Amino acid sequence: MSASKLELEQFRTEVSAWIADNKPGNPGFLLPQTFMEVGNEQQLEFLREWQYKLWSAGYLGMAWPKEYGGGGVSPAFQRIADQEMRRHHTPIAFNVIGLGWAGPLINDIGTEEEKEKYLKRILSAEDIWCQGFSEPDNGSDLGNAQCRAMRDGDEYVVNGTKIWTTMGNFADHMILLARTAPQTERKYDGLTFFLAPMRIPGIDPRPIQKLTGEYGFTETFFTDARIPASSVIGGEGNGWKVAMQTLQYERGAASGAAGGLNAVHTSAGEMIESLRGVQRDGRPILEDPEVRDELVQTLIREKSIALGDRRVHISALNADYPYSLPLSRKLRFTEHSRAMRKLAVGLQGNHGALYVGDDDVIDGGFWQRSYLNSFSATIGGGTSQVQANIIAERVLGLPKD
Amino acid sequence: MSASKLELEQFRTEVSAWIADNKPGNPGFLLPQTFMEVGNEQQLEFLREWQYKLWSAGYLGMAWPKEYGGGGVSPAFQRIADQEMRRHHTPIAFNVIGLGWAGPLINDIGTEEEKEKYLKRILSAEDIWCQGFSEPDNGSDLGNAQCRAMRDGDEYVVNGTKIWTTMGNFADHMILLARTAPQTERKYDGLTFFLAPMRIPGIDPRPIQKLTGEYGFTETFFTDARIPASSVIGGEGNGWKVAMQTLQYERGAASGAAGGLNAVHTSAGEMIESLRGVQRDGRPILEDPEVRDELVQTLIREKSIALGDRRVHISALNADYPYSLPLSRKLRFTEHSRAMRKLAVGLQGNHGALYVGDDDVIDGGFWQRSYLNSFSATIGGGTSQVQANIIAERVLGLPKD
Amino acid sequence: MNAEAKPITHNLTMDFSEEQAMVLEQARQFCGEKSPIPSVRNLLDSVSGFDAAVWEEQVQLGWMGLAIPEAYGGLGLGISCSVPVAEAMGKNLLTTPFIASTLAAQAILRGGDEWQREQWLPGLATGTVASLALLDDGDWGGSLCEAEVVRRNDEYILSGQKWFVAHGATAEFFVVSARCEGSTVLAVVSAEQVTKNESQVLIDETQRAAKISFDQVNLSSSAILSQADTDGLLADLCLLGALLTAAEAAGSAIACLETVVEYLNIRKQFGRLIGSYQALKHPTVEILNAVDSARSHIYHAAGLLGSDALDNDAEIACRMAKVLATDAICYAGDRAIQFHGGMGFTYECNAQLYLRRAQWSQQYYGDSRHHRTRLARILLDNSE
Amino acid sequence: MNAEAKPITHNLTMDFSEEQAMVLEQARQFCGEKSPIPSVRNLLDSVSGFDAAVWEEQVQLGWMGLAIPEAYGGLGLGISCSVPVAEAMGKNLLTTPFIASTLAAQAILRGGDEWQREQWLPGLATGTVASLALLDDGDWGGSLCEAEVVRRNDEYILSGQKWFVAHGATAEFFVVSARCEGSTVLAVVSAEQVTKNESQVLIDETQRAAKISFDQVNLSSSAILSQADTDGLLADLCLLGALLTAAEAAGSAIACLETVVEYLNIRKQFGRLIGSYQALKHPTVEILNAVDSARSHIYHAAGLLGSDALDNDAEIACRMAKVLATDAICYAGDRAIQFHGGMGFTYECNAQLYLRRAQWSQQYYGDSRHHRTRLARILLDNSE
Repeated sequence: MSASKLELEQFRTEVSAWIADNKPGNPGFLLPQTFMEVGNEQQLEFLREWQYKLWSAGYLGMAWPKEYGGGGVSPAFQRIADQEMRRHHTPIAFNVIGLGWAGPLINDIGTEEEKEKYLKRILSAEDIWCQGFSEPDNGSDLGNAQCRAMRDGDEYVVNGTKIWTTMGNFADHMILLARTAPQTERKYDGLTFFLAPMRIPGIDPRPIQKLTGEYGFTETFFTDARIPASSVIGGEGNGWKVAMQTLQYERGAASGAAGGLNAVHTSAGEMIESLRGVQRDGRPILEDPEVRDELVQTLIREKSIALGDRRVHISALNADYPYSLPLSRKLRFTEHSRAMRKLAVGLQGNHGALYVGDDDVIDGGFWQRSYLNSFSATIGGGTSQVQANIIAERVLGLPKD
Repeated sequence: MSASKLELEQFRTEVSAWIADNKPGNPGFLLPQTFMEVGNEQQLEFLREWQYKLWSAGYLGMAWPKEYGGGGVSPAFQRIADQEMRRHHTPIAFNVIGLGWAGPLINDIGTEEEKEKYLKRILSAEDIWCQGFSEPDNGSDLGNAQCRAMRDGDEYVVNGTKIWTTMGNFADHMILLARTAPQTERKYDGLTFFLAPMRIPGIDPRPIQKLTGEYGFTETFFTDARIPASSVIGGEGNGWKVAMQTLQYERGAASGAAGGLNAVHTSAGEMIESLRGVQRDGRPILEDPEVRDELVQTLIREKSIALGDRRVHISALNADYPYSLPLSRKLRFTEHSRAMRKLAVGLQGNHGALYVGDDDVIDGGFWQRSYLNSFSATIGGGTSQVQANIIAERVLGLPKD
Repeated sequence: MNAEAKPITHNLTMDFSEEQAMVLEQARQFCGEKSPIPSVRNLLDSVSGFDAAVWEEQVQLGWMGLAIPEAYGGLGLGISCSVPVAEAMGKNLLTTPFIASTLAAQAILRGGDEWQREQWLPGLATGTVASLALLDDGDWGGSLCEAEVVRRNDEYILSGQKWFVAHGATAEFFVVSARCEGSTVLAVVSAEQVTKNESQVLIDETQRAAKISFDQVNLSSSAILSQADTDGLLADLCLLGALLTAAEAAGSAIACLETVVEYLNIRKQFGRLIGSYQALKHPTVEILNAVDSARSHIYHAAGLLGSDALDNDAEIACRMAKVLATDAICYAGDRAIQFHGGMGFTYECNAQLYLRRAQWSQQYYGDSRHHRTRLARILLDNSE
Repeated sequence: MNAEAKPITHNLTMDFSEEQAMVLEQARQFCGEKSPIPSVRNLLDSVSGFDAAVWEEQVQLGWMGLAIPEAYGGLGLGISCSVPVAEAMGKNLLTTPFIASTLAAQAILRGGDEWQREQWLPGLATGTVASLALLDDGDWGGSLCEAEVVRRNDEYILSGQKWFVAHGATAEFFVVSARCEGSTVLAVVSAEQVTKNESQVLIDETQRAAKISFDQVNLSSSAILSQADTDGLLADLCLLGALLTAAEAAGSAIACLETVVEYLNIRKQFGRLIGSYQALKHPTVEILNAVDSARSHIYHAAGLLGSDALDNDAEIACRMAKVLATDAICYAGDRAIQFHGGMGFTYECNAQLYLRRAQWSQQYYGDSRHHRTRLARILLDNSE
C-alpha cells in the first residue's frame, strides 16, 4: 500500500487546490483554535459542516478502512492532506476525541459491530465524542479514578463525576474510564473502559465557564446512569491498559488517528506581525533592541520544537536518551506556547490591557484570549510539573518523589 | 550604655580617619574576599596582622566586656566601625568563627574560666577558630551528624570526619558538634557541643582543593582524638540547641558578634566599572541596550536586598509574613551574588575565558574566581534549595516534602 | 579592580511614618471588610465598576484628602500616605476612583495657581471624581502629545483623543495634556465638554477606562494649569501614577500569593498535599520574594516624595518600584492559574482575577521595559 | 490577525547522512576510550594540553581529512562530518587541535588558489597542526581588523597582534586576517615567523590559546589567500567556528548532564536520594531539554553546509546552534556545581571541568548575545 513519491506529490497538488477552493471564509466570529474552545452552537455547526465537507471530499480518515467510511489508502496521504490544511490555515477537524482517540481504538480492538456502528459517524461528524478520564479530585492522577460503574444484569450503573469533558454538552458518546472493582491491590486493576452513550437519563453535563469567560468544557455528573454492558471495550478490569493505549493515538495519522487539524497553529511569525503597528518610545517596537532579542529567543525556541520533531526520526541522534524528544515534547511545546502568548500580550503596551470586544484591541483580542486558553495545555493531559517528573524518571532514570 | 547621636557621629569621624591612615596597601597578591578563601600562610599572616591592628586600636569586639579584651561600649559603635571598614574597603577580620560564632557563645554561656581563656585571644587573632558541623554524608542535614565522641573518664574520644572546616589547617580550636549518645529517639538529642583543641594527636585536617584551584577548607579526620571533658559547652546532649544558638550570632554586632568585616562586599557598581573597557560590536558594552537592561536588573536586585535590610525593622511593613525578610535573606543575597558574578564573567566577551594569572584578565581574574567561589555561599550553610524549603514551610506554612 | 567605586543607587532611605502606618492599617481593615471577593465579582458587570456607597465611605474616612493640603480641605499628610491605601485596595481588588482622583488632585496641586487650587481641590478632597487624560495612543514612551490646544484671543480650543482614562465614564472632570504653541499644557475639562466618551473593554474586569475625544472644545484661560514647568510636571505625574499602580499591583500580588498558598495547603494529588511538591513550593517562594522586593521599593519611594518636584532619587525609586511590582503580579498571576490546575482554568477560581489584574497593572503608567530603559539612562550614563 | 504570515525560519531540513552517523559512532567510541576523566585531568598541567599519541591516532583515523577533498589527500566527506567529531570530543573533554586545524584547512580550501591548496591541504589532512588567528582584541563583533599587511613590490609585510589563537603554542602555521590596502586578506604565516607567542591563562584548563604578535614579518605573495571574497570568507569561517564550538559545547553539556544524573542517583540527604527532590530533578530536565534543542540545531546546521559559501539559512542555523549550545553548557555547568553540594565546590569533583568549559565555549566565536543580535537583523528586518 506504499505510495510513490510522484503519486504523493500529485496528491498534494490536488488537495491543495481543493482546499483553496473550499476553505470557508471568515465566519464573522472568532473561530475555536482548538477543540477545547467550542463554546456555542454557532461555532459547533460551522465546524460540523467543515468536517463533513472534508470527509465527503475524501480528505479525512484516509487511512481508515473503506468499509467503515475511510479511504483505505496509506497514512502518507493523510499526512500530506494535514500539511496542506495547516499551510492553508483551514479550520480544525473538531471531533477530535472521535477522530484521534475513540476511532483508532475501535479500529484496533473494536468488534465488527462497534466498527460499523461508530466509525463512519465519527468521520462525518454525525456523532460527536467526548472523553471522561479526569475527575475533580484526581486531575493529574488518572489511575486513581473514583467514578463507579456497578454491574447490574446487562447494564452498568454509573455514579460519579467527570470533569474537563470537552464538548460534553454537545456529545453523543463518551470514552469513559470508570471503576468496576473498588477493592483491588493495585488501583489500576479495578478500572474499565466504556464506549458510553451520553444522551441517556442520569447523565448531566454542566458547562464550565473558563477563565476566558467562555465555555468549552463540562463537568459531567452521573447519577444512576445505566449504560449497556456491551459498551465495555477491552474487557472488564483492563481499563487502565486501554486508556494508555488510547493516549498513544494522539500523535497523528501514522498512529491510527483519522487526521485533520486538531489545533490552529499559531507561529511566532504571526506574533511578530501582530506587533508591527505597536509603538514603544515613539518608534516601532520591532526596532527596540531588547524586544528584538526576546523575539529572537522565541523564534529559536519555536524552531527547536520543529527540528526536534524531525530529529526524533534519526535514531543515531537519539542514542543517549531515546525517549527524550517524544516524552518531553508536550512540556516543551505547551510551555513555549504559553510563554509566547504571555510575551505577545506583554509587548502590546497599553493594548495588552484590552480584551475581546474592544474596538481597538489587536487582532480582535486573539492574543489575550489565547494566553488565557494556553493554560489548558500546560494543565490538561498532565500538568507541566507532572510532565517534568515523567521525563526525569523515565528518560533520565531519576528516582521518584 | 546608649550613646548619643553626637557621640556616634564623632566616633564615625575618628574611626574613619584611623582607617584611612592605617588601611594596608595592596599586598601584591589577591586578598581573600571571605574567610573561606584563606588559602596560604602569606594571606593568613597578612590578615592576622590587620586584625591585631584593628583590635589594638579598639575597633574590634567593642561591645564585648572589657575584662576579656573587649571595649565595653554599646554595639552601636561597632556597627559604625564596621560601616566605615566597608566604606573604606578594608580587608576582612578573618577569624570569623571566633569573632562571630564561638566568641558570642562563650560570652553568653561560657564559664569565667572559658571567657578568660578564649575571648581575648579570639580578638587579637592569637587563636584561630574553626567550625566542625558539616560531615561528608550530611551536608545539609546537620541534625544527622555521625561524628562520635565517647566519654572515657575525664576525656571524650572522638572518631569521625568533619568537612568544610574553614582554615582547619591553621586553627587552634574548633567548635565541634558530635554525637555522644548514638541511640536516642530524636536524632538531635544525642548531640553535644565542644570547644575542642585542634593541635592534639588524632586530629588530621587535610586541605581540600577548591574548584578555583586554591585552598581554604579542610576535611578534618578524627582518629581516637582525646579531648578534655571540660571542653563540653552547654551540657552533654544539648548540642543541637547550642548549635542553633550559635547560628543566631552570625547577624552582626547587635547579636553579640565581635564585628569586623567578614566579607568584602562587591557591588554591582564595581561590576559595571569592570566592564567600562569591554567592547561589543566595536563600541563600549555599556552602550549595548540589552546589556544595559541586564545591568539595570542587577542594580534593582542589589538595591532590593539593601532596602529589605532596612524594611525588616519596620514591623508595620512586615505584618503579612513577619519572618519573610530575615529568613529569605540568605537565599536572596547569595543567589544575587552568584548571578551577578556569572553575568560579570559572561559580559567580558573573550576576556571571560581568561583566568587568574593571565596578563590581560580583567581585574586580575577577580570575577572568574569570585563566580566560582560564590557557590560556597549558595551551597554552604544550607543550600539554596534547602533555604527555599525553609521559607516555604516556616514563612508560608506550606507542608513539608 | 576599582575598589573605590561608589554604589550607583546610594539612597537607601526607608522612612515609614506613623501616619503611613495608621493609614495602612485602617485601609487594610476597611478594604478587607468592604471588598471581599463576592463583592468584587458582583461589580464585574457593573457600569461604574465600583460601589458608590463604599466610595462615599472612603471619602468620609478622609482618604481623598490625604494628599491635599489642609488649606484646600485636605489632611495635608502628603502623597506618601496615599500609597498604603492603593496597596490595600489592590490587595482586595477594590477599584474605586481613588487613584484616578488622587492623581488629578496632584496635577492641580502641583500645576495650578491659587485660584485653580481653590476651585477644584476642596471638591476633590470631598469626593469629586476626576481623572488624568494623558495618553494619545498606546505608547507611554511617546514624546509627542497629539491633542492640541489652539489659542484664540482669550479662549482656548481643545481637540484630540485620549486613551485609557481611568474611570472615564464616572469622572466629573479631566486633567488633559495637550500641545499649545510649541509647548505642553494641562487643561481642566469638565465631563460635559467631552465630545465622545467610549468605555474600553478591559481584560481586568475590575477596572474601568475610557477613550475620550474632544472636537473643538472651548476652554477659558482659567482651565489651563500654568503654574509649573509642564513637561516636568507631566513627568512627575507619570512617576506618581507608576508608584500608585505599583502599590496597587503589589497588593494584588500579595492576595494572589495568599490564594495560591491556601490552595496548596488543601489540594491533594497522588496522595500528597500539592504544597509539599518543590515544583510548586519553590516558585511560590519566588512570588513571596518578588512581592517583598517590590514592597521594599514602594515604601522607599513613598518616603522620598514631598510636595516639590521629584528629584533623581525619587525618580529611580518610583521606576524600580513599578518594575518590580508589575513583574511580581505578572509572575504571580501566571503561576496562580497553573498551580490551581484544572480549577485554575475556570472563571469561578479567583486566580483569573489576579492574572487579569496583572495585564492591567503591567502596562498602566508604563511597563517594566519602559521603566528599565529609563533607569539605564539614569544609572549607567550619569555615573560621576 | 494575519493568518497567512509565513514562518520566519522556514528551513527545517534535518539531513543526517550515513557517513555522519558512522563518524559519530566511531568518534564517540574513540573519545570515550582515549579520554576518560583521569586522562583529561593528567593533561590539565601539560604545555600542549593534549596527548600527541591520541592526536596521531585521530589523524590515522582520517578525521583531519574528513572535510578535505580527495584531490588533496582527504576523504572528501565535507565539513558536516567534522561536526559529530567535535561533539564527541566535547563529550569527553578531549582537546586536540582537531577544531583548530579543521578551521585552518577550511580557510585554505575556501580561500586559496590551486597552488595554495596543494601546498597545505595534504599536510593538514595528515596531521599538521594549524590555527586561525582572527581576533585583534576581545570583541568578536568588532569590524575593524587592526593587524595590517603592507605591500612592497612583491612582498607583503605583516604587523599586528592576534588573541585567542587556539593551540597557538603547537601550531606549525597560522591563517591570519589583516587589512591590506583598504580590504581584508588572509595570510598563511609559519610559526617560525611569529615575533612573539605567549600562552594565555584560560579558565578552561583543558583548552590552549595564545596571543601571537607579528612585527614587520615578511611574507611572499603565495602566502596571501586571494581566491575568494575575503570578507565573506571570514564571515563563513566565523560561522563554521561557531558551529564546531557549539558541537563541542553540546557534547560537554551532555557529559555534564550525565555527571549530574549519576550524582543525583547516589547522594542521599534527609534520608532520600537527592534526585527525588523536584528542586533538583526539574532543573535537570531543563538541562536535558536545552541539550536536546541545541543538538537539533547543530545537526540541522551541519546538514546545510557544503563547499560553497554559506547561505542565509546556514547562517541562521549556525548562529542558533551557537546560542543554544553555549546557553546549555553555561546553565548545565552552573547547576552541576550547585547540585553536587559541597562536593561540587571541590577541584576533585568533575563538575568544575564543565563549568570552566562553559566559560570557554560561551565566548569562543561569539557569545550568545553576539549571535542573537545578528539573528535579529536577519529575522526581523528582512521579512518579505
